[in-house]
Order: sequence, then C-alpha cells, then structure tokens
Amino acid sequence: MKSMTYIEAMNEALAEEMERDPSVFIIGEDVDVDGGVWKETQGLAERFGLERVIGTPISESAFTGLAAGAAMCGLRPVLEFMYMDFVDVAMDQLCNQIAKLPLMSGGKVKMPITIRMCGTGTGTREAAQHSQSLEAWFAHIPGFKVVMPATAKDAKGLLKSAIRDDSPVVFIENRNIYYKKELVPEGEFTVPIGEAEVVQAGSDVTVVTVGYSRSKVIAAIEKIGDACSVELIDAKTVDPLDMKTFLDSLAKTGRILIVQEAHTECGIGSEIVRRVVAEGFDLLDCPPVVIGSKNCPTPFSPVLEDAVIPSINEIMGKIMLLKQYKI
Amino acid sequence: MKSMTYIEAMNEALAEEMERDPSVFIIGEDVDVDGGVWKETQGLAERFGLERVIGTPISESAFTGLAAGAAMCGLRPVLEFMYMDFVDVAMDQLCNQIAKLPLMSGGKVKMPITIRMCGTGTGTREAAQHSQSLEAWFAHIPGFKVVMPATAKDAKGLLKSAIRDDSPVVFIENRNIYYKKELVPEGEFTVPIGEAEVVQAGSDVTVVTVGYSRSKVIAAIEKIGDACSVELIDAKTVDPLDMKTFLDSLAKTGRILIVQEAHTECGIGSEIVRRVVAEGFDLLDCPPVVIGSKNCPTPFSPVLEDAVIPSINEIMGKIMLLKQYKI
Amino acid sequence: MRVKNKIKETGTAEAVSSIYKRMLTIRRFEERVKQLYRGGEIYGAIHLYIGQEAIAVGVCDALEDSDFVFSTHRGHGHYLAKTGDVSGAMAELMGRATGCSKGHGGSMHMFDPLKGFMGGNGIVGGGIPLALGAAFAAKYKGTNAVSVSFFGEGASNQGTFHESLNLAALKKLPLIAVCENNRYAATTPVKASTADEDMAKRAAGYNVQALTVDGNDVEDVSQAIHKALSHVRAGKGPFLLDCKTYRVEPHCGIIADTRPDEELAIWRTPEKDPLNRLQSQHPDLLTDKQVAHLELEVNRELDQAVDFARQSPYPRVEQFTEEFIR
Amino acid sequence: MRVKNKIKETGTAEAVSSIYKRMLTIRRFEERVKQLYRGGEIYGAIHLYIGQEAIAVGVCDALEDSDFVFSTHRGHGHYLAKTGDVSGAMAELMGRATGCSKGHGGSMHMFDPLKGFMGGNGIVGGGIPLALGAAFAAKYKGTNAVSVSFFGEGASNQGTFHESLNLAALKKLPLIAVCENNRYAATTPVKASTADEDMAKRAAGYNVQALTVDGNDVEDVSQAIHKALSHVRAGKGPFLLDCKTYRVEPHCGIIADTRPDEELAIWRTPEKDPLNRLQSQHPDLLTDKQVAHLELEVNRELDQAVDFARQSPYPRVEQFTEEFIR
Ligand SMILES: Cc1ncc(C[n+]2csc(CCOP(=O)(O)OP(=O)(O)O)c2C)c(N)n1
Ligand SMILES: Cc1ncc(C[n+]2csc(CCOP(=O)(O)OP(=O)(O)O)c2C)c(N)n1
Ligand SMILES: [Mg+2]
Ligand SMILES: [Mg+2]
Repeated sequence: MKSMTYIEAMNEALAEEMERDPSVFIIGEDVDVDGGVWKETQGLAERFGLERVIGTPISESAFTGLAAGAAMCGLRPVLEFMYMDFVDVAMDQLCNQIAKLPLMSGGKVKMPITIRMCGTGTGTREAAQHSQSLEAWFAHIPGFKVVMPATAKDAKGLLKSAIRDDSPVVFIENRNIYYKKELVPEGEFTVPIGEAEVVQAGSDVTVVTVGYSRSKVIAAIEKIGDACSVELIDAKTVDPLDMKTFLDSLAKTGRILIVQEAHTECGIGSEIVRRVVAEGFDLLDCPPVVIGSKNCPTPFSPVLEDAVIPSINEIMGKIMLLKQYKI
Repeated sequence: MKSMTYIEAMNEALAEEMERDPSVFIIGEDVDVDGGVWKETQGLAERFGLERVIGTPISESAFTGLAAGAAMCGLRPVLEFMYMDFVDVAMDQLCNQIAKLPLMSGGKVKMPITIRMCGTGTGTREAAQHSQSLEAWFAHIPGFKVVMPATAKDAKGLLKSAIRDDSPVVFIENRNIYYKKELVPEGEFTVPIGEAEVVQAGSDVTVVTVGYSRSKVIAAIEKIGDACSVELIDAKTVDPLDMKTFLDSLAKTGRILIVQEAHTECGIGSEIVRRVVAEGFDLLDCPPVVIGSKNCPTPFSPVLEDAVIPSINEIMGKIMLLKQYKI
Repeated sequence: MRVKNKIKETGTAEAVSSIYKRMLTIRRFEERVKQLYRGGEIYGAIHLYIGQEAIAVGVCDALEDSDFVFSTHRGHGHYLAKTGDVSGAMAELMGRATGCSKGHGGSMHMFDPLKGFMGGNGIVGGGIPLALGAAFAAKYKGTNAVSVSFFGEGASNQGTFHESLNLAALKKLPLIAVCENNRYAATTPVKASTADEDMAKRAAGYNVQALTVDGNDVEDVSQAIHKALSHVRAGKGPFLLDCKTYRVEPHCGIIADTRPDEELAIWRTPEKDPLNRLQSQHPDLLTDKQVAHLELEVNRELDQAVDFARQSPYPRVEQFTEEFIR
Repeated sequence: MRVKNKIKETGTAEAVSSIYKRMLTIRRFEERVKQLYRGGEIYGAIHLYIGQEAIAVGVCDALEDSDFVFSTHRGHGHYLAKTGDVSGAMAELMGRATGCSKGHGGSMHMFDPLKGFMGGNGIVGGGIPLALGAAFAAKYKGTNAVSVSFFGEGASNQGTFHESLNLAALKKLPLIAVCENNRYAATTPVKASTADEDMAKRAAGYNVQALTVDGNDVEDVSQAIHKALSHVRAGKGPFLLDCKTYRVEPHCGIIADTRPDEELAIWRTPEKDPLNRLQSQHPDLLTDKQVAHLELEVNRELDQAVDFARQSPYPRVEQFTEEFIR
C-alpha cells in the first residue's frame, strides 16, 4: 500500500492506462498545460504529449461530441467536465448521442468513453450552479454505466475499469476528498463496475452510501458508537445497482437507509427504494428512508448551505430512528 | 361541454391567456407562420401579431434563455420545444438558469415561464431520439413545477394555470392524444397544479398514471372488467406530487401500481414509491410496483418498440398480480 | 444489394452515367419511400432528399470508404451515395433485421461504419461534433481520412456548428462541413433563421476557408469537394462548402406544405433539377436512350430492394432483449 | 451603502474624477476581497476583476438604471459599476442576509434588478441568452432600454454566443455584447481557445456591427459604448464591443498562476493600468492630490462596507425554508 490522494490515484490510473493502450487520450478544459484546475492531469501532457492530452476551448458540446466521434472510430477518450454542473450544456451529446448510438446503429458502433465529472460536491460555498450531483439524470437514461468512487483506491480502480469498458461510463468524483491522503494498493489493480462494497458489517441497520456521503456516514457511525450496529455499504456503482449486496444486508437488518448528496426527488435513493421494495419487501421491518439534499437549489451562505445538504446529525438521527422503529 | 381535440384545447387556452394578459407571448420553432408543426399555435400569429408569436431559428439554448430573460423583466413567455427530446440541447438554460435564478437572486427575480414539451410520446416509430419522456429530470431539479395533462380538458386547464403561475412550469404533452376529440367544458376554467384526480373509484388496486399512460391503463381496466376493482388516479402534476390523494386511495386498497411512459430507473414512479413507503408503509398489503419503458434506448422497429414500452397486456398482468398478492 | 457508388475517372461517359445513375437511384428510392410510407409499410419520421441529390453524390463520389460521413435527419441520400446499399436502407426503413442498423435505427439512424457512414441524426446540429471526432481520430491515428459533416442551413444556427468549427480550426482537423442550404428548416424560411445566409462569412470568423456552391449542379459540387479535399488532406484544417439548393418536398410526412406555388415552380424546372442538369451538360455522353436504360436498371434494383426488405424478418425480441436491455 | 455611479457631463473635472473613483472603488474592493478570502471571511469561488475596471465603468457609465446588465462569474466590477452598491456586494460575499442577493447567491450571483443588474452567472456563456431576453422585453414593451451582456473571450466559444448573436440580429434586438478579451480562460490562452480572436469577424457572420476597443482605456471604452448605444437605441439591432485587456490576477482562488513573468510584467505597467492611464490622460483635471483624496474616500467607504457586512446577520434558516424549500 502507498499513501496518495484521490487526485494522485486517478492521475496514476490515467498514466497506467495511457501507457497500456495508445488509443486512450484525455480531453477537457485546461487539462494540458497546467495539468487541469484540480491538478488531475498533472504531468501527463509532458509524458504523453499534447496529441494525447488535449486542452479545449469552453465548448463542452463540441468536445464531448469530439470524444464520441473519436470513440466511434476506435479510440478510448477520457473526457472531463471541470464541474459536474457544466454537463447541462452538453446533455445532447451525452444523452442523445453517446448513450443512444450503440443501440440505434444495431450494435455497429461502440462508445468506449469515460466521462469524468470532476469537482462534484457541496459544502464549499460555491452556490447553486456549482453544487449538483446529477448521477440520477444519467441513471435515468439507458446506455450509461455510472460510478461514484468515494476513496482514492476506488477512484484508481474504477477509473481503470471505466477506461477499459466498451460502454460509456459516467465517472463522478467529489472535490471534498480530492486532496486527502489515503492508502492505495501498489501497482496494477482494477475495481469492478457494478459491485458494491460492505465497508463495515453490522446487524441493526443497513446504510447504503452514494459517493461522498460515505465520509459523512462514517463520521455519523463514529459518533453513534455502540448505540447501533450499522452495516455500511458503499454502492460505488449506481447504474447498474448491485441489488444483491443491498438485499443480503437487508436480510440481516430489516432496515435500510440510503444517503446521497444529490437532491432526493427522483434520485438514486428513490430508485434503490423502488427496487428494495420490489425485490425485498418481505425483508423489511420498517420503511426504507432516503437522505439527500433538500428540495431547493443550493444556497451560498454557509448557514443555509449546511441546512440543505445532508449533515452528520441528520444521518445519526435517521439511523437511530430506523433502529428504534416498531412495526 | 364542447367537443375538441387536445391541440385545440391548448390553442384555446393560449388565445384566452393572451387576450387576458398582454405580457403573455409565445416563442418556439415554426410557431408563427404555419401555426407550428403540430398546429398547436394555429391562428395565433394572425390574431395577436408576430410581435407576440415568435418563430425562431433552431437555437433552443438561445431562445430558452430569451424567454428566461424576458420573464426576468416581467413578461410571461410560453416556450415550446417541438419534441421533448430536444430539451437536451437547452438543459443549461432550463436547469442552471431558469430553475435557479429565483433562489440565487434571493427572490428578487421571478421566472413565470411555461415550458411546453410538445410531441412527447412513444409508439409512433420515431426511434430513440424522438421517444423520451424526461419529466424525472425536471422533477429532480428543484425550481420547477411539472405537469402532464392526459386529456383535452386538463390540457386546457393546466396550461392556463401554468401560464398564470409565477414559477417555471414544465408542461409535458403527448402526441398520441393530440388529435382525438374529447369533451371540454365551455368558457373559462382552470385546473389546479398539484392536484391528482381520482378518475375511477375502486377497492382492490390503486393505479396511478403519469401522463399518457392513463389511456393505456383505461384500456387495460376495460379488458379486466369485473376481475378487479381498480381505483384509477391520474397524477396530472408530477412535481409537486399530490401524495394525499395517493395515500387516501392506498388506505382503501393496500396495493399500488404506478404506470409511466418514461424509463423506469430514477423515474417519477420510483419517487412515488419512495414517498409511498415513507408516508404509507403501514397501509401496504404488498410491494408497490412501477411499470415504465424498459432499460434501453427506444428501438425503431415496431416489434421492438412495442416490446420495450408499457403495453396494455403488461398493465393488465401487473394489476392482477397485485390483486392476487398474498403477504 | 449494393450498387456501385464510386468511380475513379471523371468527365468520361462512364463517369457521367455512373454519377447520373447514383442520383437517379436516390430520386427513385425516395419516391418509393413516399409511396410505401403512404401505404403504411414504412413509418416513423421520414424526410426525403429529393432535389438535393447532386450534393450527396457529388461529395461522396470524391470520398474513399475510409473517409467518414456524418448525416442528418434527411439522410437517405447521404447513405445511398456513400454506401450504395439500397437494400440495407430499404430494409431499415421497414424495420427489418436485415436493415443497415438491424431495424433498431430507422430513417434517421442508418449506419454503415465499415463503409464510413457514421449515422444519421435526429437532433438538428447533433452530428457536427461527432464528425469533428472522426476527424480527430483520423489525425490521431495518422491516417489520411477526412470527415464530412452534412447539415442544413437550419442547423447552422445551433451552437454545435459554431463550437465545432472553432475547435476544428484550432486543432487543424480534417473536417469538411457541408451546409445544404435548401432554404427551409421545417416551415421556417432561411431569411427567418439565419441573419446572414452566407456561410462563408461565418466560416471566416474562425479563419476557415469556404466555397459557395451551386448545390443543384453535381459538377460544381464535385469541383468544390475536390478543392476542399486537397486543402484538408494537406493538413491545413477544416473547410466549409455552402451548397445552395432547395427542398422541393414538404419537410416530412406530417407537415403540410404551404409555400407559394410560384416559388415551388421555380425550383421544379428542368434547369434546376440536378438530374436533368447533368444530362443537359453532357448530351453527347448521356443520351435519352441511355437515361431510359438507367431508369430500367435503377427500377429493377429498387424492385429487388423492396422485395428483399419485405421478405426479411423483423428483429427477434429475445435476441434484442439479451443484447440491449440492462 | 451606495456610491454615486453615474454622471451626465463628460470631459469635465467632475466627470473624470467620478470615473476614476468608480474604477478605484472596484480595484480597492477586489483587493479587500482577496484579503478577506485569505482570512476566511469570504469563501466559495472568487474571480477578481482587477485590471479590467475600465470596461465595466466605461460601459456602465453610459447606461441608465433602466438598462440591463448581465454579468459573469467575474462580476464584482460589473455589479459595482452598474449599481454603486458596495455594501450589498460585500455583505453578499460574506453570506449575509443584507447581501444584494440576501446571501443566497454569493460572488457569482449578485442581483439588483431594480438598478438593472440582472445577475452574474456561474456558467460560462450562460448569461448571453438571458441578456437577449431582456433586450427582447425592452422591444416588446416599447421602452428604449438596452441590454448589455458581458462575457469573456473564453465564453465566445460557447454555442450560446453564436445562437444569441444570430437571434439578436434576426430580431433586431437592442443587445450590446461586450467581450472582455483578457487573453485567458482559466489557464487557457486565447490562442488556444479562439481560432480567430478578432470578434468583429465573428460578428460579421451575423451582419452584426462591431468595434475593437482598448479595454484598458476608459475613454476608448466610453466612446465605443456611446456609438453602440446610438446604433442600438435607433432600433438597428445588436452591436458587439471587442475589448482587449488582460487578466492580471490568477483565474480564481484555487488556481495557481503559471504565466511567464515577462508577460505579466507587460500588463502590470502604469501605461496599461486603467487607473493610471486615465490620470495620465488628464493630469490637469486629476492631480495626484485629488487621487490621494479619492483613495481616502474610497477606503473609508470600503471600511464602512466591511463593517456593515460583518455586523449583518446571516440569513435565517426558518425563513429560507418557508420561502424556498418545496
Ligand atoms: C435540436 C432539434 N431541434 C428541432 C428539431 C426538429 N427538426 C427536425 S428537422 C428540422 C429542420 C431542419 O432544418 P435544416 O437544418 O435546414 O435541414 P433540412 O430539414 O432543411 O434538411 C427541425 C426543426 C430537431 N430534430 N432537433
Ligand atoms: C460551461 C462552463 N464551463 C466551464 C466553466 C469553468 N470556468 C469558469 S470561468 C472559466 C474561464 C472563463 O474564461 P473567460 O470567458 O475568458 O472569462 P474570464 O475568466 O477570463 O473573465 C471557466 C473555464 C464554467 N463555469 N462553465
Ligand atoms: Mg434546410
Ligand atoms: Mg478570459
């Protein structure tokens, strides 16, 4: 194991994959000269040349389409949005083109693209247009896989899997964990898409985390201490969902909480609830609960932002509520 | 009551609202000269002038923003997308601007815009880029109201309510019912946003329909006949949801099916399930079920399209399954 | 069945007759489609290419199989001109498993990547960035391929047009942007959609070279595309062709045509018609008798294509489910 | 508190000193913001306007309260120039209830619609279509108002730029597009983002008139905006100003500046600095002593604004919940 940040882990994944496969290239704003505004591509232009590390103008539709067209011709682009919120300007290329062309062509066209959503997150007072976690949009549109690594290890392993996957993979990062050092296995490894991880076994309540919320839930569990035995599952991939892992846990606990940073309505949590009740109704001792951001655009002022995004207190409260729920 | 089509009913609503309020104007592709490709604005340019019925180039981002800017200055635009699928090219103006500016301005800016999603629907062999029902995207983003009228009467009444509303309202139409004659009350009336309708009372199973699926469910109920007493509820508004009406019905039946045209994953159905289990867990005799389009882009060939969109048979099957479900 | 879709020599009798035949194939194909659509054998959204044949054929004749074409909602002509695959197109329109997209795509989504046909597009302006991507791939791999993006004058008002031309120019990509200015976008006339319809002026904003072309004259198209190709293949960056033409048919199935008769009449004359035009330019190389013979040949090929499509099976739901539903 | 943000006369001592003072207010405001950001009292994403003061002040000086301004992520200068509201801006940056957006918006989302300031924007290119809408509303209502859209050279590569200019030209809307070409978009130099950085050439593609402006010379900006205004107010359609300037600060809080020192040095000279420039153009009307006096005045006003913001309450969660959470 070695100690590195989420950003460094992804950077290493990119370098390894570019080394391994000359069809892999990187495209996005500012990725070339200075290694990206998050330092996510640092050193790659020097190492692999400006032919493979392509800085672009602020033209997300065009460069997303560029990646798509290149993928149709056999390349493996890694495409970057500087913040996930900016995907709104390129939704057509993503959802009408990238997601649909493989089917519409009768399978004649492949779309091996990794779409990195950099800088996703809340809590840094960047206001409504820089605070969205839009995984549910992509889970709603058939054609994508959607992953949300919450650790440096998963960031590296899932990024490598995404790059090797023949489907378009939406890869959602979180800016709050970019620069924290963590332990990552040395050398070559991948983390499979489609598998959740039981981070901590427990018997009272199952908590499924989506992306960054893992950190908040771990903090909540620490505070709760012995008062509740939580089985913590990091979903990691939100499309397709690893229902088996969720249901196996539910069979033990009978109680499930899903925590996401995104707005609750029509989010991944709602989808997990739909499937949990459809596939595990008899396992439930109480209603599944979802915690997400409240139903308003994210306000700037810290007092307001803290009130609308999931908090450790809210998570603790709901965990205890679930534990104590009597049918 | 008079007999008119969904298109005629909306046309009448537009004319009445333009007559009533000079700040109402219409903007969209082809809406001016020939009355729109669906004939939805027929006669309006002649009657109200080309200053108030604005045809545009194929520049959805710019004319959506135009409507938004005009609304910020006190006008009440009715904005048209020729097909709902084309919103992808204007998602930023819709979701980052229109939905968020009222909050980000501390309430200083209002966005009284009606966003008509014309020509939504499946079943007409228009393939993957002309077959999407994207209400869940807008329900996921705070700041919109979202309505989906399924009858000519509701089309008229909800369109008038939408135009008068100070929030942006996403108004989703369905092309399959555009030209069918139905009875509509004469003269001035509105249908309130946020209220579902119990279309038919019943005691065995609650079926909630989202938009056009109402027609399919009615056909299924007719076929089922006496075999099951269905309480049919047309959600009409999908954001905010009229949970009270759903839960009141569930209290009678204990069983609930939700039918939507959209893809199932992270759709309105999933959201309704989340809330039904959260707010009415004890009322449930069996797991809530959602029927939506299968998890692939909509294929062109009729045999394939029919296999992936909700069918009357599938609806019948699920209704009977719910009725017979033993805990 | 595939018909021959490319010749090497030009100006010879064989070349003229081959070009003529390919334009005729598109014309008659589209007329059949219209009939079959009315008869209920073809469905969905159908946009006919009638009247614009010179552009598709003139451009594609100059391309290799290894060059890429990205098409639009009005793509039958582009598909036929690039691939020559009449049967695959017809079967696709009838939703059959033998269709060029296995019946999954339909009229707006025909594909034949092996022949460099990278798909139609149901989203106006949606294909331009994709074409940019193929141009990028060609440069990345160091092949000599070019990427051609067809789009209408209506599409030139989408943001993707602007972004893609700028990016192509910056990165000196081998992109040829072919604007088919047929004077209408659905019911909207060009003067109501495009503040200045001279695309060369738009191209100049990105330092992109451009030529204005008579889109009803296949020889003019041909000259222009060859100029564009030598520019682009020399690594000098993108090129734009602004082809002036006219949409003689209504926009598509569902929309009535309310354009003034006088206007339509101008564009329905033999002088404007790209087929007559070519023949009149080469009366010696292409006699009436030869034309009559080509008519017979094309009709026979289309009969075969329609039969092929009709006899083809629909896609199998189980197989589709297995392969595409997650 | 609001500082005076408009004068009628030009070329007089009062006018020059007023313009100077407004530029100085922006400069010193931004310097305070930098300090307060480092000190943790201001947070979020902060993009400073230092070095571009001549553009905001030159443009806004020519506008009425009833004219509209749509700004960008780099909007403090525009806000101050249009509204004069130093306290509301400072309180907003500190997330207070007294902020111009009640603390809901922050640096990129300042609003004062009553003064015609229609908001910043966190999405590059996002504000241009909105500005088009205000121009439309002005024409619709028959007022004589104009709508000004500020944007960077980076934003000129977004599709919205293209679509909005075309639409404004078609509908002859009173839109003034002000491009602030500060030669960088984050770390990307203009030559890597914009195939031809002459915006007038882009404008020509839509038959839109344009002027190239020295964005560091407030008098040049002023002349240009007055020309634009008379064109636009006469109903002749949109106008574009291409203001050449330089971003002397790093892009924003989080991003290190790796530009070559020699390049930065060129733009940090007194000749380039818009404040020095104005004074050197009018040494008689604006003496060093007067400048020193203005410094004092501006600093006092900023002290007050900082105090005001610090003493202001945060927004109340209950009230916010009531009003905004559905
Ligand atoms: C983004 C988008 N907006 C609108 C449409 C509907 N539509 C289909 S074709 C068309 C007209 C296109 O005009 P043009 O680009 O000139 O091509 P033409 O039809 O003339 O060949 C329109 C408006 C669409 N398919 N996609
Ligand atoms: C759609 C979108 N893409 C990217 C960004 C990130 N971003 C913010 S400012 C900026 C640079 C903008 O450059 P320019 O338009 O020249 O304005 P400047 O910062 O130079 O004032 C970028 C890339 C964004 N906010 N929105
Ligand atoms: Mg056209
Ligand atoms: Mg800039």
